[in-house]
Amino acid sequence: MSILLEVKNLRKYFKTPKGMLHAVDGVNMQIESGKTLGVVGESGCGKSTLGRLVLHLLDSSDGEVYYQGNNITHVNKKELKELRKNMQMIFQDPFSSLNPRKTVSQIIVEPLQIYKAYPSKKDMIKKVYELMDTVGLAKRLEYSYPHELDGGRRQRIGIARALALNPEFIVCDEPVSALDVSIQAQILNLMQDLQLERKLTYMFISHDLSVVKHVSDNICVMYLGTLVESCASKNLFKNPLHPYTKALLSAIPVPKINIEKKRILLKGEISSPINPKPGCRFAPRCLYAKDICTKKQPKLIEVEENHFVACHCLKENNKESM
Amino acid sequence: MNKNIRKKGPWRDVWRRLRKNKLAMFGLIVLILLSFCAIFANHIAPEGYDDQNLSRRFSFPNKENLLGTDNFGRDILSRMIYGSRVSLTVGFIAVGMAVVIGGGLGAVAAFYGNKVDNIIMRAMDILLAIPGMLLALSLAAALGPGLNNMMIAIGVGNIPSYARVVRASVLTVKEQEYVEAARSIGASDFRIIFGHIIPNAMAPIIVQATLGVAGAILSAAALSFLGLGIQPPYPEWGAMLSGARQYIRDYWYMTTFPGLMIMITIYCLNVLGDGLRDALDPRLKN
Amino acid sequence: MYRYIFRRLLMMIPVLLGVLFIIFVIIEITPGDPAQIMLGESARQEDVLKLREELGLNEPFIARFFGYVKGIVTELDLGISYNTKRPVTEEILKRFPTTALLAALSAVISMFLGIFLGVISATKQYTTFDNLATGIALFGVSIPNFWQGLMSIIIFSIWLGWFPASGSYGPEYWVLPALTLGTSSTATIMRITRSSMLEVIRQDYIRTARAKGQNERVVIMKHALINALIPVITVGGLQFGVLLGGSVLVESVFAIPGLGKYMIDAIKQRDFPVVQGGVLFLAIAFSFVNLLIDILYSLIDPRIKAMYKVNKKKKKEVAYE
Amino acid sequence: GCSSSTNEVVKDGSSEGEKVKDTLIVAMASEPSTLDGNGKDDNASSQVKAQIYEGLVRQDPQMNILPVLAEDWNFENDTTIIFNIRKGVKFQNGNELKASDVKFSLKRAYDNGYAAADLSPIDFEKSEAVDDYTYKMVLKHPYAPIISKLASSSAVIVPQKVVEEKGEDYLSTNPIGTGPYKLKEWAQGDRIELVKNEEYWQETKGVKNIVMRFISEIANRGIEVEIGGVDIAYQISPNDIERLNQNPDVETIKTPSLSTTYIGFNCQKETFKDKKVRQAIAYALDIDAIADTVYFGTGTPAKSVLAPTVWGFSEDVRTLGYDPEKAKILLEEAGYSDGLDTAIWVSDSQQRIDIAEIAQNQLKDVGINAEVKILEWGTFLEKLKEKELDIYLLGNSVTSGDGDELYYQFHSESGYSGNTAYYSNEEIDDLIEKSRLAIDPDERAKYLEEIQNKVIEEAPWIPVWHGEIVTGVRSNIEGFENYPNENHKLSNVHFK
Amino acid sequence: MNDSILKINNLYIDYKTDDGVVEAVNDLNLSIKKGETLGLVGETGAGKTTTALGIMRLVPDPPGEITKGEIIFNGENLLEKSKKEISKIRGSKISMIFQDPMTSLNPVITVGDQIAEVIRLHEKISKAQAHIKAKEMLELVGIPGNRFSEYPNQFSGGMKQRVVIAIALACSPELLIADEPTTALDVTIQAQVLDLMNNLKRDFKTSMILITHDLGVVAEICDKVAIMYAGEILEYGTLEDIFNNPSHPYTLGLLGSIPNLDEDVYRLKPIQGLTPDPFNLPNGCPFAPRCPQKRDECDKNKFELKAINSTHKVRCILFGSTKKGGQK
Ligand SMILES: Nc1ncnc2c1ncn2[C@@H]1O[C@H](COP(=O)(O)OP(=O)(O)OP(=O)(O)O)[C@@H](O)[C@H]1O
Ligand SMILES: Nc1ncnc2c1ncn2[C@@H]1O[C@H](COP(=O)(O)OP(=O)(O)OP(=O)(O)O)[C@@H](O)[C@H]1O
Ligand SMILES: [Mg+2]
Ligand SMILES: [Mg+2]
Ligand code: NI
Repeated sequence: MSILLEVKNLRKYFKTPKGMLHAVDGVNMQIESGKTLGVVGESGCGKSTLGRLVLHLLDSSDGEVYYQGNNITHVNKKELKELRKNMQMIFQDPFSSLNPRKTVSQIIVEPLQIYKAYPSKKDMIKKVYELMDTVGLAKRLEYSYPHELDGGRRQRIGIARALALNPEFIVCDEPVSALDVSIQAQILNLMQDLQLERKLTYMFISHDLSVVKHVSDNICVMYLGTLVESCASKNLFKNPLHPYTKALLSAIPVPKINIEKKRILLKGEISSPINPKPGCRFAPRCLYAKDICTKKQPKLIEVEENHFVACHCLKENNKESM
Repeated sequence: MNKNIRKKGPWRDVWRRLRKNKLAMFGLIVLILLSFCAIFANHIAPEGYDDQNLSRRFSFPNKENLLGTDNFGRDILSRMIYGSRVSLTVGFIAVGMAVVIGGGLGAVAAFYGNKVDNIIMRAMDILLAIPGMLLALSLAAALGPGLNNMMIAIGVGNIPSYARVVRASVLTVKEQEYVEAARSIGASDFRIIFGHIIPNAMAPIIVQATLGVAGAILSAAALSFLGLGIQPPYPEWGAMLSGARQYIRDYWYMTTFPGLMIMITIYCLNVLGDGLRDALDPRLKN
Repeated sequence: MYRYIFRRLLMMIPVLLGVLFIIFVIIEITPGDPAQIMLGESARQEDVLKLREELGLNEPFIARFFGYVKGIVTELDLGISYNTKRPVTEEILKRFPTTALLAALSAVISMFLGIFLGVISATKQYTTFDNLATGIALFGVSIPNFWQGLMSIIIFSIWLGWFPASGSYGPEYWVLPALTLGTSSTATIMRITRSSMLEVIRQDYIRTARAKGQNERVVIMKHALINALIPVITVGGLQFGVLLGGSVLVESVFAIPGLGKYMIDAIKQRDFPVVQGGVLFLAIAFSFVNLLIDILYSLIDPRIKAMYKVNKKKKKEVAYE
Repeated sequence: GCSSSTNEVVKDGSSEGEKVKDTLIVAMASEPSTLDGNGKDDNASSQVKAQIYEGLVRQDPQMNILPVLAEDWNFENDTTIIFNIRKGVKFQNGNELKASDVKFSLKRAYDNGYAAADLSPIDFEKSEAVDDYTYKMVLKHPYAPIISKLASSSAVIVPQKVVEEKGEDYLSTNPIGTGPYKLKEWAQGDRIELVKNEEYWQETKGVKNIVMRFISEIANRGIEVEIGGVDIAYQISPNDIERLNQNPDVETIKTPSLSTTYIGFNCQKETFKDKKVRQAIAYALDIDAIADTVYFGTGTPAKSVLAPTVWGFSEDVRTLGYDPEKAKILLEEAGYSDGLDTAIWVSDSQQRIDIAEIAQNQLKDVGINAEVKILEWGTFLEKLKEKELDIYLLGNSVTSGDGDELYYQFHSESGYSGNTAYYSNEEIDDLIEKSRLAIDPDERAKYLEEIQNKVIEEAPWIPVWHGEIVTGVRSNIEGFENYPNENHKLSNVHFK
Repeated sequence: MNDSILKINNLYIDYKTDDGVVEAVNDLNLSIKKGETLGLVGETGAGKTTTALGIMRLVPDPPGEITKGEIIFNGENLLEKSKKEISKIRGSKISMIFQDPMTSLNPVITVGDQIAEVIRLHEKISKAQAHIKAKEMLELVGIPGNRFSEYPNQFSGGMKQRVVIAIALACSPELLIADEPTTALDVTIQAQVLDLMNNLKRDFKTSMILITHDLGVVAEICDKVAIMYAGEILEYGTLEDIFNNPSHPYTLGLLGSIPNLDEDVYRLKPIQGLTPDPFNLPNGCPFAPRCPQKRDECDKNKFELKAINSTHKVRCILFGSTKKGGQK
């Protein structure tokens, strides 16, 4: 298995009136070709920003992005346009990510028009029908507007648009979090089928751990712009090492009764990413925080094969599991 | 519900929605009638616009001259019909120009932000501070009199307000996810601005523009006195209105009808504008 | 906040310089010789030339521009009116308060009336009152100022004798001009208030207020209106600018000694120092109105206030780790 | 009734309480630009200054010359005049008027440019104040109308000392004259308040206070005098006259003015170099109809280039008359049988625009296609100076009331820009020069008549209308008279 | 049945829009006992919020209208009360927490004043006293009292939701309706808020209707569950009934759609199809078009809720529920 995408020490700071906002702050990760990398974290921890950086929808402040071994951190407009063919995105909000004034077919055909993928209009339309069929949209909907459709169908439009140029890699930014469970399941199944069929590589962003677990091969857990843990999907749930990951896992309400769950209640909320204090970002909420945690930012260390954790106090906190 | 959604493009859809709005349709029909009058003025008007007859000055509306005659004994109705040509042209083209240029500038300012925004908007502030009369005078001097130059003068004066409105509206639309989606499929800035942002930022522009037409028609009158606009005897509503102000007490019909015409036009434009704003927004049902 | 205000004031400088420069250019290309206009059409050529020399019109364009700017910067001097030989600053300061008062009165009237009607219209959406108010508002926008002015003089001064026809010698003199000037703004503000209120009424926090058991009137006045005011203030501010600039016709119809009419006369007379000074003055006034509106925003809306608050301590720590 | 002792205090019965009415409110059309006696002499400035300042002489409403600050004068020879200055006249600052002030003021008026045309024949080098009460004026050449020129509104006497001490611009806001009223307050943009000069050298019947309001909207002046907001309103719109006359509380006072509105030709344009074209146009226009339509019967359709009130006007001038057929023939002769394209330029006065519109319509009948082009006044003036106009509309007011002013308008080398037609005709030049040197009134009158006839025939101008001054006056006002030069004196106006 | 605090009988709520009539709530029957928590579960558009607004008498009118039924609160029919009477009940006896904390608070009024407002409305106490009480409420939900005079924008999402809860509980209501109170929050914050609500409910002995689409949340704090679909209740029972013995095919489908944290399933088993068009509800069982076990009658007839044990009711032909009589 080859590595399709690699991110090294990626940073993105936004200038805000109140100061520098560290949205993504030194993230390292890799995605293998044909696999799914899940990215989880709470709202505002920089998941979407990371996805956008990878796709060059935002310019990074620092760090590098490699695609198929090529450094694509700095590309010109033309190269970028070429790249976009291979890298696409599915957005979180199936309503606001579709132009309300365009019909379904207009939305799907737009990438084809931009890349002049087909010389004749007829072929283009044919391709649109094909795509609609692929994602399970009935042909009769071609002239409908997004608002006339339900969330699931809207999300299918977004997927069709992303697939139009036959990309290899798709960033899925919370593609199902706005959907009802029954529809969510339909979309997840569709995405899985497409991945198999087209050998797609996904970067799957979500805050819902159960969904991420369901779709991903590997999972990165983010906290306030930094990676705190990265691990193979199965292993993470069996053996979470970072205190944040543990809290996160325990907080998920499970639709089962009579199972005794030990809930780790975190104090406070995710703090402001503006001019963050030095040290471990999670320290203010960490139940085990020590002096060092507020002084030095922990490095991401490989503690077992393919399992990376950034925490100063691993040994003390995880005696049994290590 | 689904059966009649088939087989029709987006414009038909707008039309379908617009048709449901009775008030807007009323406005549209009146405006179409007015345009019709303007285009075929020479066939419709009972008399020429310059048929003076000093012996029947200031006739009260009567069978022969339905709306009376003016101080030179010209038929007011005929002059109003001819006048619709200039007034409508000026109103629409001047405002159209201001919308296009001002809107474009505002959109660019909002889209690129920072320096570009600052430069454009400061330039707009400067333009806003220049008195319209002075601007018109110098434009008249630089370009010479005439209908086109009058429209330019009015248009230029209106640019800043449209730039502001569009900028504000684009700023909100710009944050929508579909703009980012467009970028992610490799759309150019041009395509994003004109294909995605502007159509969605249109509602406030439509409202502002419909109001603006009124102002344009009225400014036209003022400008013709500075040598910029259409010159007499060719009629124009605004000029008819302000030219007759000295007779307002004795011959009320001389000012009332042109004034009424302006008001009706603006009213129709506004209800149509409101209707269009709603119709153009597929999210709003009804 | 102070920082912000300071920055805004700094930003005014290039704008004002730009305004001045454009005005100079415009004056340069506008036909009409002040000396000739002053001396009349049958003056002697040598007198015209002499006067041009005296007025400094023979200096090169750039020299005049920089001289003027220097005068402003070094001694706040806007020059001397060609026509009256009095300092421009003095002339403007005599007239500006009148125009400002007129504009302010109209603004107050149109704000109160517009907001009042707008709120009722919005809370009674699609009722007869709503349709009627909207209709009247639309007509209000399309009535030409001078026509309305003359008509109201005829009706209220001549026929009814309620108000004086012209002048500005007491409160009763201001009623007709302020109403005339304010009509179109009232209409505009009414429409904005209505749409803004309709938007706000649908918000969740209105539902929250109702769920508290609050009665409807309080919900509208306390919870909805304040939130709906923000766009209204924006437009109101712009309208104030329009009122300041648009008072010319009303000033001349009602013989009110304001800046608007004075400026127009100055333009006609090619009294360049007055034109330059007046435009500069109005530009400054506009800028201050805008600034005031922004400050008003932040008073009404704590969200906006938060944006201006720059935490100085944090500023120092910007260092990238 | 006029009880000279108590006329200042008149009780206004209509108002509750015993309000004393000693203030006269006058509505004028615009604001003065200066109150400096020798300064700019625009209409409004002159109308106020007429109450504050006085010159050596003045004209009465019938255009007779009356002595004012000069008690009398006599011609030592054709070019030397001795003026005896009135003794005991005090400026409003208390200083006494001296001959030196006269010398100073006349020179100043000349230098300022506003009375330059009127005073140009004076040789200021040689003129002098012989003693405190004698002023010797020396002319460069014999010049008969000089006395009437001294009545010019800018040729008034100001205190030399004040100007020299306080600077040239001082008087513009702090007028000091010898007149019956002095400035109390100038509320800029709104009104000027005058108060009676108690030290005035002459007894007057005027009221104590005069307020002169600036009401630019013509309709509003009519309204104000109608509803009693003002007592006197200058420059009433012609179409308001009838309504005002029906109102028992108001009367309108009409007086022929010194002005003539005319259609002029740019005689340096190829088309209008040809006398036949100019004449054709004159024949094509029905002047009577135009004047009547535009001015609602005020004033008179023009008979000459001089108004009837001007000295030198002659009833015997032969106008060309209305004759479209003749116009067509002339056009054909001039080579315009297929019609002629030209333009009528007009500045932004509604009446002149109206004239242009009717003229355009009438010209159409003889095959002349004239565009009407409206220009703002300043631009109009500039284009006029640059000889860019074709046919244009202007007015000419002979403020001195003497026909000698034809010199400025029709002499090819007068040096004044009053020759708006850029007309040059040796014969006329010659006649004008002769008229100027003539001293004998009859001889001058003959020359002037000849000039007028010649000008009408040559038609560089087509006179359209002789103006009329219309003032609205409340019926309880007594003693108001129109002055043909519009600088109405209010010193004897009082309430009944 | 004296201990039931709220009883809804045959409630119908319609939205009459220009495009047609949305029958948002159809023949809804519910009852809640004192101190009990009922979970109202369903997908988007099921009519959950409408039901809640119906109880509060806050259904936006127009276009909404309560067409039929009764809502008995403490023995009195709320639908028969005057506006004034209902105002007195709102906020004091019944309160509601809305879905989105970001927009449920008035941005231009301090949080303290917003809490004090409801207190002053229903309790005759002075302003100062109301402020003191509001501060106490803030502290009760875990926010320092000194943040009393801050504006909502200075609070994070979780804190805003706490403020909303404080407002709802300020007058110790007998019934609390929470409309998706945690949907907009992050999991860790959701855990905190749910914990808080659990504690408060226990302390105040409040009955509660918890509206949600997350079965996990239901499992955590509810006593009873009602599964709602297209304005109707399809299944109703205790937690055990629903989670251990889910009976209606829709409930089964819902449970099958959720990715499971404990087991690895490769594919999920979603319900096919989409929720019905609200303007055009099926004549028969609303779930019939998507139902894997549909029978012919399902398309034609509506069914009664049938009790399958003392606490568990299902509205499905499979459980022998009978045609609705008299209706239509
Ligand atoms: N264009 C921007 N300008 C300034 N700040 C931004 C911008 N975009 C994102 N941020 C900030 O960066 C941080 C990370 O945002 P991001 O959208 O990546 O979070 P996220 O993990 O995707 O959150 P969510 O789950 O809510 O989507 C947030 O604090 C956000 O406010
Ligand atoms: N104001 C309204 N006008 C018209 N239809 C409405 C209105 N409010 C709700 N509806 C419709 O009523 C039905 C029920 O809506 P409701 O909001 O009660 O659903 P919900 O179960 O709360 O959904 P969600 O989970 O999305 O909050 C939906 O079909 C909705 O479209
Ligand atoms: Mg995100
Ligand atoms: Mg809901
Ligand atoms: Ni740590």
